[in-house]
Amino acid sequence: MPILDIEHLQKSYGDTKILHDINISIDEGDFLVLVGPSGCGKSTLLNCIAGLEPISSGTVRIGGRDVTGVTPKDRDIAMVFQSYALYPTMSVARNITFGMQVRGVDKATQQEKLAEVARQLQIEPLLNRKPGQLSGGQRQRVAMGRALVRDPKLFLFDEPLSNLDAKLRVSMRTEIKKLHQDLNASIVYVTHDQIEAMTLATKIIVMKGGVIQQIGTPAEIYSRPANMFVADFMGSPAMNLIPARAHSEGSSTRIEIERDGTSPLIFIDPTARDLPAEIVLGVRPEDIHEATGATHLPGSAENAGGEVFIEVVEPAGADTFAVTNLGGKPVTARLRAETAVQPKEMFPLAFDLSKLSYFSPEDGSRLN
Amino acid sequence: MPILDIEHLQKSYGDTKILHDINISIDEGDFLVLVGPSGCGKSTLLNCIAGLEPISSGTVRIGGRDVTGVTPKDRDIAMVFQSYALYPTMSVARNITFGMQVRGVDKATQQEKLAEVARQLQIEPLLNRKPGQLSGGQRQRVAMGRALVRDPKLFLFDEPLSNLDAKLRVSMRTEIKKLHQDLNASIVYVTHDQIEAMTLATKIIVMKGGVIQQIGTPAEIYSRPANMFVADFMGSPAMNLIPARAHSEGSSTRIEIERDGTSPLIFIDPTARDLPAEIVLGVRPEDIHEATGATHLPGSAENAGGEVFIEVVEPAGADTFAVTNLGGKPVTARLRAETAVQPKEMFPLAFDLSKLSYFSPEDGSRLN
Amino acid sequence: EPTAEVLHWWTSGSEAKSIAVLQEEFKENGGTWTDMPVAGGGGDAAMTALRARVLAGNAPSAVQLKGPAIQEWYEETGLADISAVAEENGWADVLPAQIADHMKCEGQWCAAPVNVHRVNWIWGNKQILDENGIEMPSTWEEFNAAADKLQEAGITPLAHGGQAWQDATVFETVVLGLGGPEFYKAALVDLDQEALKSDTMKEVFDEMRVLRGYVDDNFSGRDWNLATAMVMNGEAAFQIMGDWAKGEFLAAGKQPGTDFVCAPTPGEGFLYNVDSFAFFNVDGDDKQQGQALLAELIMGPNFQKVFNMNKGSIPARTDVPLDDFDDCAKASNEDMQADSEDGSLLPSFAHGMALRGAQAGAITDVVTAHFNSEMSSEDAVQQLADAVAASM
Amino acid sequence: MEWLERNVPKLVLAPSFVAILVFVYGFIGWTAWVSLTKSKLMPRYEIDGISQYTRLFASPRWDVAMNNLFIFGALFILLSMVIGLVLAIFLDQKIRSEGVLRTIYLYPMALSLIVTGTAWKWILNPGLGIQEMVRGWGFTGFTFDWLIRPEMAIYTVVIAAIWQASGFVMALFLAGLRSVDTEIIRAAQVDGIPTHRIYSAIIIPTMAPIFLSAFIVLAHLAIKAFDLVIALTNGGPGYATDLPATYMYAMAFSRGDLGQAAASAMIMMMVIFAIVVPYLYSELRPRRDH
Amino acid sequence: MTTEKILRWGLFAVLLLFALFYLMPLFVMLTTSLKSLEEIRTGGLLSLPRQLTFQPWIEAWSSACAGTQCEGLRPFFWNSILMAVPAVLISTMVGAINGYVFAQWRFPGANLFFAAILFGCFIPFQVVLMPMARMLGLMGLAGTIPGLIFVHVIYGIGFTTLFFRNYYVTIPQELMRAAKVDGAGFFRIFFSIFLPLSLPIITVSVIWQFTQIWNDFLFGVSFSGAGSQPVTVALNNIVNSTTGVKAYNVDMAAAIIAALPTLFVYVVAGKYFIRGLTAGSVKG
Ligand SMILES: Nc1ncnc2c1ncn2[C@@H]1O[C@H](COP(=O)(O)OP(=O)(O)OP(=O)(O)O)[C@@H](O)[C@H]1O
Ligand SMILES: Nc1ncnc2c1ncn2[C@@H]1O[C@H](COP(=O)(O)OP(=O)(O)OP(=O)(O)O)[C@@H](O)[C@H]1O
Ligand SMILES: [Mg+2]
Ligand SMILES: [Mg+2]
Repeated sequence: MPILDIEHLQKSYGDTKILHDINISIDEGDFLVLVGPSGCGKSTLLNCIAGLEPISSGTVRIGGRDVTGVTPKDRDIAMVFQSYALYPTMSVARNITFGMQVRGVDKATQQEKLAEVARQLQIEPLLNRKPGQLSGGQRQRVAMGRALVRDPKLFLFDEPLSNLDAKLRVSMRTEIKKLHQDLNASIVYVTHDQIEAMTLATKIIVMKGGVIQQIGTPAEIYSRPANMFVADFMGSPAMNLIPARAHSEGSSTRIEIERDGTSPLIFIDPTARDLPAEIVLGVRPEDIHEATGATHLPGSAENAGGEVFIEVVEPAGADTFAVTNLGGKPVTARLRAETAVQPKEMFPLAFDLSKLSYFSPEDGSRLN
Repeated sequence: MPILDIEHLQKSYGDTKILHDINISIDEGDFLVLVGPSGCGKSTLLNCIAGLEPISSGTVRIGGRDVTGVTPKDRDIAMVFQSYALYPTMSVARNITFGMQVRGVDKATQQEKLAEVARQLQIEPLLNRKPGQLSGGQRQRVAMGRALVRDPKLFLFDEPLSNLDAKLRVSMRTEIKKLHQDLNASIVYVTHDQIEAMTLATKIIVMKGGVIQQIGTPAEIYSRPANMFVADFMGSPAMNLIPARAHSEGSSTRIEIERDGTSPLIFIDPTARDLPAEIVLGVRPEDIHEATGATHLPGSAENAGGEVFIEVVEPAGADTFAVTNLGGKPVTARLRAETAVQPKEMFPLAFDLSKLSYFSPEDGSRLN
Repeated sequence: EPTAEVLHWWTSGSEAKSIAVLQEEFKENGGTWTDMPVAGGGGDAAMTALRARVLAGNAPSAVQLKGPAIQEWYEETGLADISAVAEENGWADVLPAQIADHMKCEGQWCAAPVNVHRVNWIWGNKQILDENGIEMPSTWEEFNAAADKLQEAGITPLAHGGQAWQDATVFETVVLGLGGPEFYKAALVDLDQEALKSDTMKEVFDEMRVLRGYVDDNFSGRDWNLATAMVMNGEAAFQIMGDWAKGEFLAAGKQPGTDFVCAPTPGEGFLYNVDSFAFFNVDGDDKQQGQALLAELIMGPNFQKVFNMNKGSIPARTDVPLDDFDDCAKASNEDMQADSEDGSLLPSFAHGMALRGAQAGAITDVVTAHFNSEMSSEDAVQQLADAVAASM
Repeated sequence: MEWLERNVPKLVLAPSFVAILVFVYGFIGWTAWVSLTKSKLMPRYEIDGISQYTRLFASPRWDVAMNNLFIFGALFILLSMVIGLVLAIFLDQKIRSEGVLRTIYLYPMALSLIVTGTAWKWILNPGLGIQEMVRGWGFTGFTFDWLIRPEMAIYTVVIAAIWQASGFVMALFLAGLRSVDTEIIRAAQVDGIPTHRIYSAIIIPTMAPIFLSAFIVLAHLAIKAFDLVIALTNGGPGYATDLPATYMYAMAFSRGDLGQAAASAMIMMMVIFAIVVPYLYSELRPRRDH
Repeated sequence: MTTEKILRWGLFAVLLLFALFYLMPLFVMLTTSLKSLEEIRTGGLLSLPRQLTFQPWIEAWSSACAGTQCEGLRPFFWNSILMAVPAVLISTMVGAINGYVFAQWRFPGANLFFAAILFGCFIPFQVVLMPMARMLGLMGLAGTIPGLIFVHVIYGIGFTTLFFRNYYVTIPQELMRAAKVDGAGFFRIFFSIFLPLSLPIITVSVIWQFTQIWNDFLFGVSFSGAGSQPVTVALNNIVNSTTGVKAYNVDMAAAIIAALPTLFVYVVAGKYFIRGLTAGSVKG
């Protein structure tokens, strides 16, 4: 029995349709991440699940029970908000116990749960402070604590890390992951940070304009994006999307890419079939390597590439990013930190042919 | 002649000393990045350079001229602010030209410069809009444009990207880098994002509590952090800092690390010398590899490691992060995406001995 | 036990002391007096409060009301009939007929008079008059001549406060002085269009313009008592004001005849301003008894005497001995009796005795607008007639 | 129960709703009704047509009152804003005794003009107040006699009104100035923009919402101005300083001409409506803040 | 540097000049209240008192006559307090909960209703005097302090609702959503979460309402009965003498005394007033 089951959910504000025919089903212990650009309806969907917004049509089931008209407090959920939404005038302890108190949980149980959660999140020393006296990361923990004491069927997180700085974000991410594994909780998690999505999810939904673009595991979404939008949205730096021309040559296909300053880059992909003449080629930065020895143009079965003009070089600790220009677009390659690449010079690069994606330039859908 | 030269700068608000004896010197074309945690005095230092805050003692020289008492407008600088600080009631074009107009630059020159900058930053279609009608990234460009038309000796940037979302941040970062290379401008840039610092800088200053911790190139700071603070602060995920014990064994040193569930991890570092008994070992996640074949304990000259219990696994597209527990601390290893690592199981990992750092647990300073 | 709630605007100074006398007597007769004082705007605020009380359905038992307003209220809400008290005490015999008329509503008694103020007094600074050899004027020509003389001597001839009601007070004395009682009655009581548009009325406005020239520059908005102080202090020679001005002189220790002189304004006739209490319909024996007691006390000779000595006016009853009163009061009383007989005892329009509020207000508007601007007499006459017609 | 829970917000508002409906709109309706009758001392309810309005517009005094409202309103609003703005900008220059000065500028708002009216009357009176004082210093030619000149007296009302309200406007503007992002000011400084241009070209234009709030507060004070005139000039000299509010009061309560008062009240209400509705619109238009 | 100094002094001079302008009426009132009547009659009104006397103050407080009652302002002060305190508290409370609904529990038509309430702020009070008198009579509240409280609450709701609504819209909706998920209901959320947050705006509302109600004369004079007249009516009674002698010194002392509570409130809490007033309604 799925812990959360949404069927044909639609949501409009007045005449504006915000969510179009949403269908989702997740199992107990799943960590579902909703990603998508700002304004695509992620928070709205989460609020619909929580019952904070009425839905226009469709059904929402939590733990098998139809909760479509049920108030938030009776849905057996807990929620963590982007701004944390801590009660500013209450102490941390009160913030965490307030919900239990409202539900009439007895004092002793309250204290017990509070202590347990505080230990788990390492916020014991903060219990008497007001939220205003906490740092961003500490607030985040308190908000989590407030959700944890409920022990609900389903946790909902609305961009819980987006107000933290990069460093804290990374470490809180790990903690949330750990929490998920320890509690075997079912979680729906909203973010617009695709790294967060990739690292946390057992299942990802990519949304755009209120429409689901792709549902899948992180690996599926990363390596086989369903369309150019997903390809571009997931991964950082993004997948390079390079306009190219394709010619069928028997069972394989010849690909041609414009290149700055010299003749087009040409290689043969033995696995690609039935491509239209105009395509967009998608390749992740880490699937562009420094070409060595014989793998230059025309490519071997596995690698294909050539000399390209390097515009910018960005060393980034463990990696170095090199940016060139192919098919009129900047293309980023992720190279080892020790690479000899220099800006404003030619440098040999090669694509990993087994990792290429092809998209239709018209509707952006995946072709292979 | 250094373009910016700061000697013995001190700055206090009332009795609170915010900046302690700052000494900086950068050359023309340098891209200096100031990093440090929130509240460490980065903005204050930048404001002192700009002349927006009076300094308590010391001198500031720009292009060889002592500007200590000079007003901001006469320092030949341009500045980009975190909130962009666009004039909200003026159009984009007016925002960019207003300074020139006040300085009495003639109309024709104004228009020429405006056109040039707008082209460079690709904001031509926005020139008639008000800042309120722009997205974050567009505002950022306009703020840059306002700085660029000044053509100053020195550019100052105060966290110009921190209000952008992750994706935009990455692409704007590349653009700033390109701009720097194209104009050969001298830049002082504040951020608390160490990735930004690493990718942009030719020179990095790490600050903490108003004190400079280390000055150096990105590579120096990354691979040879001067102390534990820098080690922890730079790099994402951060350098693992593992409490360990050291025993001199002739010209080499034997290192012992506590390990969950089984006996301590022990290996020999042939290059380390004169270490105290208690040390903190620093190792970057990417310098922990999947151990193969014979390199298990006791380690060879280059790699050393053993089986460890994996707590969390985070696949992140190109990489997979595995978290274990050594010396009582969580330790992250950055592995290839295709690794077979599974959570809650033992897995063999090995350190790259040539990349290890040792720190004193007392004052955190570097020992090797 | 008789009870009465009394709404009035005699709230401070000598007025408060005067009304306190009534309260004392009321208490001595076993009554319970509830005081409801509302001052301001010459009774405007009290009238506001009265309206609220009446609309709310709990009118006070007695209200300080005067002139045609009594009849107006009678028409709107009805008033209590106190004829029994009046007849028992023979009010008709001791009140001048005109004044008695004000107290009756459709033939029955509905109000009791407290006092009679003479409005058309002119007050002079004895010393200045003597120094400049000036007699109290008996015609407006004489007044103008005297004023010119004073002006040459550098003395402000006329102390005046530029408030609409003060302008109207001067205006009505001029109407009376130049037109005589008949004309006054036609113009300001009967609102006869002929009279309003007549040449006499034009002359009145001409005289007003002349008088405007005798007033110092700073008169605007000045309270009447400050104007009185000017006469007292020798800054001005005359003031045209009702007999309450006497109270100011007396309070400053000035003596009539030696320090200041009082005389009727030039011309004939007596303009009266009678304060009175009207009785509203109330429920309950206590209250009705209170009304009867109050009416009786108000008209009682003792109260009439004590009250009016305090206030500077003369008793409404003609049979109260005036031995303890000052000379001005005695003169006033004599004139009242005489004028009452020959029909020149006339109600003051400026003090709401002659006309209903809307009409009186309309005339006041024109008078004050003329006095405070360069409006010609012709225009003023025309506007006067129009305003009166529009307000009917 | 469910129904109750869902409708609590509406139920909570219901008493206010009823109160406003009856005590504001019901009463406006009542006034409209009375304005169509021949009510004198007390309200009567027989409809008589629009004769009260024709009388009203024929009345020279009402003309003066409306004229005065426009002169007074325009000057009062404009000058209060200018003075308030200037004071706010000056106070914004890190003045040491700012707290004390701010309180001094603000205290008139706490006082009713019923209380201060007499003092103002004396101060403005040429024979007692400023004119006399300045002449006493030896400037014998000095004249300040607006109070007694019918064509100028309305300006003295403006002075007293400014005295009362400009401090409040100052406070609004000061808070506005302080809420401008300091980074914008710093950006302008680096851009080389002189202080007066920073104010005129950058800060003041961003304070448009505050100007609007101040305008509404002042407009509302101007239309309701009643105590002010009563205390200072009582409409005089003549009726040169009458305002619609005082006209209405005079008609209703001293003249016993209720129908006329109701008609003037309706016209006043229409003026208010014309000013307030655009404000309400801007206030309630969906905002994109936070 | 020196021109800057001169500029600063000029600026300070302008500020001082304005301060004098604002203080002038208070100065006149204060000096007059400290003079004897004799001195007022003979001397200039704007001059400093030659001989200080506090007699007028004592008289104004405890023995000046307002009608037949000669006990000064003292008894009426109490009336005003009995009226102002409950009226301020009730209207603030009603405004708070209204504002809470308008800001956080929007429903169709709420904006229209809010506009209707706001428009009520602008209605001239002279207009409502007579129908209100009738209503109070029907409700049996005419001439009583509860009646006055009722009137002030009704016409105070507009402003208090505006204050609170503008303040509460700046509180993020997420806070209420969190509380809803926590299971709290309408009143629980209001009392546990919103009310404790409202101190700044409560200050504003209280100061504003207190000033309005304390200084009100029109309602006070129309709807009070004997024995329930507020201090402004008493002040008016003491100050206004139609045909009697005027004691200006007592008048001025009485005026200052009657204004002391509001003055006190402004001087003490004025800072918060401004801060709170701009907290919600104005965004730069
Ligand atoms: N109350 C509302 N009335 C009308 N439109 C709304 C309302 N709330 C949200 N919207 C619209 O619905 C769309 C989806 O909003 P939502 O907050 O769900 O986006 P989101 O994906 O969470 O974005 P973000 O990443 O910025 O939080 C947006 O276009 C927004 O403008
Ligand atoms: N005007 C001031 N008065 C007193 N202390 C101040 C003032 N401005 C800043 N500080 C203090 O100076 C310290 C440094 O502030 P600064 O703004 O330079 O930090 P920062 O490194 O830029 O931080 P962030 O990354 O948050 O922008 C902080 O502790 C701050 O509280
Ligand atoms: Mg959202
Ligand atoms: Mg900063």
